[in-house]
Amino acid sequence: MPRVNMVQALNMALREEMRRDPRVVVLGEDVGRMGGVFLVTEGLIEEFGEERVIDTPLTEMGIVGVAIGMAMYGLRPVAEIQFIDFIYEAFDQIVNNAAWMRFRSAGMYKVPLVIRGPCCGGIRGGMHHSQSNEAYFIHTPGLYVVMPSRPYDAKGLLKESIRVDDAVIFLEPKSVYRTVREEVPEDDYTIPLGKGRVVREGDDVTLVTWGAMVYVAEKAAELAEKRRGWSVEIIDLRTLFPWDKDLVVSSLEKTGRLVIVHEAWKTLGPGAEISAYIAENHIDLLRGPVKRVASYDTPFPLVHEKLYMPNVARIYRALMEVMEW
Amino acid sequence: MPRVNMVQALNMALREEMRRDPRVVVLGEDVGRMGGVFLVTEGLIEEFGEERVIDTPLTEMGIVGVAIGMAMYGLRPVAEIQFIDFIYEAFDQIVNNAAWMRFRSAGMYKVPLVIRGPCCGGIRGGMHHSQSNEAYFIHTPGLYVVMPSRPYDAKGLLKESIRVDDAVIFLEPKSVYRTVREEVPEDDYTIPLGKGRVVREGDDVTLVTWGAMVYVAEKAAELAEKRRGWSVEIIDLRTLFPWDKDLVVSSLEKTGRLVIVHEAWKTLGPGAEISAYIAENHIDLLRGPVKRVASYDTPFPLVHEKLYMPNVARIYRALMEVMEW
Amino acid sequence: MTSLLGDVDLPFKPLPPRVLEEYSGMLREALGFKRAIDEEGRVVDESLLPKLTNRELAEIYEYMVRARVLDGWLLKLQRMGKVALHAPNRGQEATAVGTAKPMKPHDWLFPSYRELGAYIVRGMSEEEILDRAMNTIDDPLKGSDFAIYGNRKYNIVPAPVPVGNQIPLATGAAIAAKILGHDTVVVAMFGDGASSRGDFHTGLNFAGVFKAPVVYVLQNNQWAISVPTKRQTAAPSFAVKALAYGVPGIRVDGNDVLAVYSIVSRAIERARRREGPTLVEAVTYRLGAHTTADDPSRYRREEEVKIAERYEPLRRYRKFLESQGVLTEKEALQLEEEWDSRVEEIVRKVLQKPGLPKDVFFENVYERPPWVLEEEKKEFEESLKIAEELGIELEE
Amino acid sequence: MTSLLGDVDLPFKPLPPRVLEEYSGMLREALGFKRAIDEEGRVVDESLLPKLTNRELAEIYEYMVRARVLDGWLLKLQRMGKVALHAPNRGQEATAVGTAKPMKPHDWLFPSYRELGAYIVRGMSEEEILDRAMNTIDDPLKGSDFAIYGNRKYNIVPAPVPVGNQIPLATGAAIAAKILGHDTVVVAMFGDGASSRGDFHTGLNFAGVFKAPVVYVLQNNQWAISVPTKRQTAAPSFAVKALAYGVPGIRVDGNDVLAVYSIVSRAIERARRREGPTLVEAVTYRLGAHTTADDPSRYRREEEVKIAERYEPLRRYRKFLESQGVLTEKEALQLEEEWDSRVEEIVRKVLQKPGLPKDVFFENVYERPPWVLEEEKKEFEESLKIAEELGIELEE
Ligand SMILES: Cc1ncc(C[n+]2csc(CCOP(=O)(O)OP(=O)(O)O)c2C)c(N)n1
Ligand SMILES: Cc1ncc(C[n+]2csc(CCOP(=O)(O)OP(=O)(O)O)c2C)c(N)n1
Ligand SMILES: [Mg+2]
Ligand SMILES: [Mg+2]
Repeated sequence: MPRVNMVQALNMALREEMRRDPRVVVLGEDVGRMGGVFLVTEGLIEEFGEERVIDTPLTEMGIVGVAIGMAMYGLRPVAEIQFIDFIYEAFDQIVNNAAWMRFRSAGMYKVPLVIRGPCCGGIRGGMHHSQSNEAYFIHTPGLYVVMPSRPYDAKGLLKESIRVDDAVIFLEPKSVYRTVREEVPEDDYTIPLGKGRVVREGDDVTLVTWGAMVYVAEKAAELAEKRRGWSVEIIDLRTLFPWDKDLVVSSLEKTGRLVIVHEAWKTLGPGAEISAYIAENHIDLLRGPVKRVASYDTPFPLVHEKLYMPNVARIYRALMEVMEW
Repeated sequence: MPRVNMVQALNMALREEMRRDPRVVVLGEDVGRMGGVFLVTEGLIEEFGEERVIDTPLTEMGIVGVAIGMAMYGLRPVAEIQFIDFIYEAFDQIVNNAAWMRFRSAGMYKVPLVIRGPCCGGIRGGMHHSQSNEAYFIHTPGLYVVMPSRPYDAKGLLKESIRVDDAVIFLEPKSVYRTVREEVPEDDYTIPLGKGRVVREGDDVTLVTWGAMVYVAEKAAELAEKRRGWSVEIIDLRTLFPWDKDLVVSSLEKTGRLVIVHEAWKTLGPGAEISAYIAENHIDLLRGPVKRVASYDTPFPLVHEKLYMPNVARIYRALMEVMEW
Repeated sequence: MTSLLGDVDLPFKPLPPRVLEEYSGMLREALGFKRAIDEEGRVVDESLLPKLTNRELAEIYEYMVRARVLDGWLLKLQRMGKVALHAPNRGQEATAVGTAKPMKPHDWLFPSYRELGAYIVRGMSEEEILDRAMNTIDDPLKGSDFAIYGNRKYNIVPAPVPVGNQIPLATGAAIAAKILGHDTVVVAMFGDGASSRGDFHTGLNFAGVFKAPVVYVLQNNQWAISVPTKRQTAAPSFAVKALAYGVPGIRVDGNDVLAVYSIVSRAIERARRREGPTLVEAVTYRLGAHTTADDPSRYRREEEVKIAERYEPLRRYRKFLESQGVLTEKEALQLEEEWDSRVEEIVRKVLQKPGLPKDVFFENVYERPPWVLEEEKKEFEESLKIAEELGIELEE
Repeated sequence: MTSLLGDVDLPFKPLPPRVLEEYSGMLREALGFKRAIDEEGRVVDESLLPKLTNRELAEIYEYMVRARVLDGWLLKLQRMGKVALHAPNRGQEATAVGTAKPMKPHDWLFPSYRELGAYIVRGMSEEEILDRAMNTIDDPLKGSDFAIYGNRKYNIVPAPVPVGNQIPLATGAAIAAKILGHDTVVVAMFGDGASSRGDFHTGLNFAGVFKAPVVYVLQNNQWAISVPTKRQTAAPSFAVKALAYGVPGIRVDGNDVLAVYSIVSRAIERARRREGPTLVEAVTYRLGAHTTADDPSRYRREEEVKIAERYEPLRRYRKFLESQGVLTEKEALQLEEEWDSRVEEIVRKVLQKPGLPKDVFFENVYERPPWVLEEEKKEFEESLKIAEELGIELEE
């Protein structure tokens, strides 16, 4: 089994799916000859040609709108948004057509489309190369929202996303692209949407997170264990809609304490839904407050991003607050 | 004091502000000669002329983008989105420029812009004439989000929104436009953003809501009082970002029970933030679960909308669940 | 665009003269005005008379009649409170029918909301349209939005209510057909107002770059609700906008069904030969209100409408048919009466049908409903029970 | 567009011949190629030589030199890890300087991210640009985004990183200036890639309809990262896109600073006279990488760049200046050395400056921070304390 990074795992997924199914096509800015600014689509144009690996004009509205039409007609497009921060021009197309075409047409037309792109901070990318804007899509009925944290999951989830018959927003934490390597099978495997995984078992407090924050949370958990003896269970949600409530609830049944960590803005970030869901349906399980550690409610800054995003100190503080309540 | 409906109150606000400040201009589709499809801008073109009451080409991206430029240059535009459901084309402009220009320019440029339009359901308007999409804007740092429920507030809040030096998303529940009349002073008064109001006092449970749902909540509260003797305190938030947490918390101190009712989709609807905030900071106040009654997570349907939106039965059920917990 | 990639012909010079020539030709079409017959039904351009049999010519007329009759019924039903909203088609029948007629069944149509004639040509029945408009149990779109029609059976994609966002979809479908080696052509219809949207821009730009087999039919009916075309654009025509994308644009009399038929059918053939997209501007006039919720007296003069009536498409085509011996005035008017009583009967039938089930909106959100929707559906069912227990009517 | 509102002249006829004439003229400009001097600095069109003194001509050269020198330093500093990202300007100095020079101080510029020359002409110092690029305590934009410059002092609005979304803002500012009766003109600069965005479409369309006093300078540098112009549009020029909006478009040699100056200055005057907007397509070439994160060898041939070097703007302008007796080659090259050592000194100074305060990002979100941000700031301060207590370095 090759040890690969996330970029390579994503590239494997695309290549395998394109080989398996001639209807799979890739489109976006610079995805062809250049192989994408992060090289996720590297080598695809050589293998599959210009008709299936399509460099497009510079417009996210166009990329997504055209990809929706392709998907309705019978292709299975994977549209790259160069940085997910640039997706807003496509918002009308995503909401009204990608998410709602099935409903609008009473099931007569479907949109098997993956919109993928690098997200999140940590590379000193400033306001427009760092955002975690998954909440906009989680709030929109009709979409799946996925964010892998490691190469193995990236491959399995992307393959599954390509096969699902609804639109999927597939977010790739770019700070992990080349920093984590692991063994990824060359076989055809998929990971079902909607299933999280336990990254680290623990008894005292459940920490729900995803994407690059999994690694920061691990550091904070280790520190908490070492310093205070607290045993932190970490769950990587992997799919953000629908999120794996069974996994979270069963962990909570054990711990009774909940911290949620994400890079999205705090106000109405995804943590709000998880917390509210628990307060609505499982408040009896809670032994204390539910704390959210999230990016502050300001545009993403170029300077001091590590202070702005959840960091070990901020997570540690939240753990203190729930443990010492 | 004239008894007026919300359309008239909004019209008064625009007229007064345009008289007071020559920098206030109005733009949008059909706002001029026609006076807007709901007649909110009726008569303005006659009084202020074509330069200040501007019929635009059919593009929300253009309306908002151009209005931002106007605001930066020194005008105080009020941009109408004919139905707020059509705002998605403008999303890039709203996020990147309306919300973030102040930050992007380190305070050198500001965007004193009001984006207003009819929102919400209840008139059998179907998917694209019924949405409550405030959550997208609440999640976006840099914006104010406002939704009045009655003519008096509509006037005072719109006037304040026009005077604020940041961008405001001003949502008008169209089902209330002509159904509620009340006395509205012809004087110059404003209502500060961020302040809710108690619509109905009560001791047993706090019900937080806004917009047209205030009236549905009142019916449910009366029914609950009559049938079960429960005393429901209803808070109309009026401003959705920043929301009036002091008012909610002080009510909760009394009741210990919380129900949130809104027309926005449930998943990551504004209720999620309010619930999560309480679970984070005031869980000790809670005597039971926090229930949210919201529109279901499907596109807004043309048929059976009253079953899809929060209705008296759904609110009653939520009250039962918190009271009988 | 001077080719650069793998080519060192740098663009620091004027464009070759053939480009100016080609574009001058395109400009003439984009600023011209094609018509086969004038407003009195007299032939003015033989070359634009399609080669059709008398039977086919009569059939075209019948489609226009059916569209007009149904339009009238939808207006009536709206006033009766049986239809939520209707966007009157009157005056635009020639464009709708002339556009749809040359399409093959396997071609795809991405329409807008004012094209009854096009739906009918493609096989949609009056009954289906009324089921849709009244959201009966047989509504093919299951109560999902108003004033919108579509059905995969006829390769008609349901129009969007947000104006114009079907345009890039049409382009994408056309590119997909090309990639898959199908000979499908895609046709998109929209209004003058839609030309201002970002979707128009990206849709046509992609079509130009990828030579998509798509035909755009812009129905310039002079108004976008209360906004006249001169407020929509400072360009002298809408067809000229195509030139921005390397796409031919052609301005045609949209009230002349024969000219529309000829021009659209040429554009379809061109697309079918995979020679690229075309934008057709069909100059027409919205004789009615924007929708049943609109009062045009607020913004346009009755006088204008009166004059526009002279250019109305049915009358002139009737005159043409009579002059050609295809159909007498009497036969033509009889056809109208016939369809009127047929539709009356259908209306009666449709009015009897039950509505859609209460939980219909939980369907077709996802292929497989996620747990969130399942939990919500449970809440929904409970709330219906509670309403019953409380004895309250939720839908009043 | 045939006027309709309050006018019964219906459009069922060809457009008047004067429209075709006018548009034919516009087409020639949009497909042409204006240049004052050729790539050897020889005058080829006297009418495009601006009436400038020798001193002014030399000053223009100096601006171009300063842009080039600073560009080199920014590249160097990026490689040293002192600057997050830089978008090289090399080869595009003539467009930047030629566009900004005819502007008045009170005119507004909405630039993009590749216009060092324009910022310098408008008064931004090397020090300020370096403060920005290195986010020192004096960074006028306080660490808000990378590779972006702007300052209200010079009426330069900070460019957006999302390509092209400044275009409608420029239109709006211009309309506002007109409404307020100011004689301000607005200039917007952007690339060939930006022309594909919805913002370009709506920005130019509004400008046409409202006759906004705005000049759009599209820098066609042949590439949008790895995408060549022929993939961006099937139109033969970018200037021709203006015609879709009733706006004149004119194609000019963007490496000829004199032609750019003349054409932009005419467009500015036209706007100042309130006669409407203009789109100027400046044909140029991006000699460097897209940004310091880019490796152009992945998508373009070195050979192409070598040929493009022959058209490079400084060399040819230097030849012109020498031929006119304004500046000798030697003087010109000396200027470059001079600026290089001046900038070196400034770099040294800027490198010494402290960075921005840790809590800087809480500023300028709202005029008055709402309670949400106040609570978050408290959490932030506590977390810094905790980090200290734990002895962990957060920013590693
Ligand atoms: C994006 C969007 N904005 C606004 C509206 C409201 N609206 C409905 S139809 C219409 C005018 C459309 O004009 P045009 O495209 O010319 O089509 P026509 O109605 O004339 O057939 C407007 C503004 C809408 N449906 N969608
Ligand atoms: C909306 C958006 N999409 C994608 C990007 C990524 N990106 C940055 S620059 C660029 C190419 C821009 O090309 P062009 O407009 O020609 O300007 P140039 O870089 O050539 O000066 C792209 C795709 C972006 N910044 N914004
Ligand atoms: Mg129209
Ligand atoms: Mg470029």
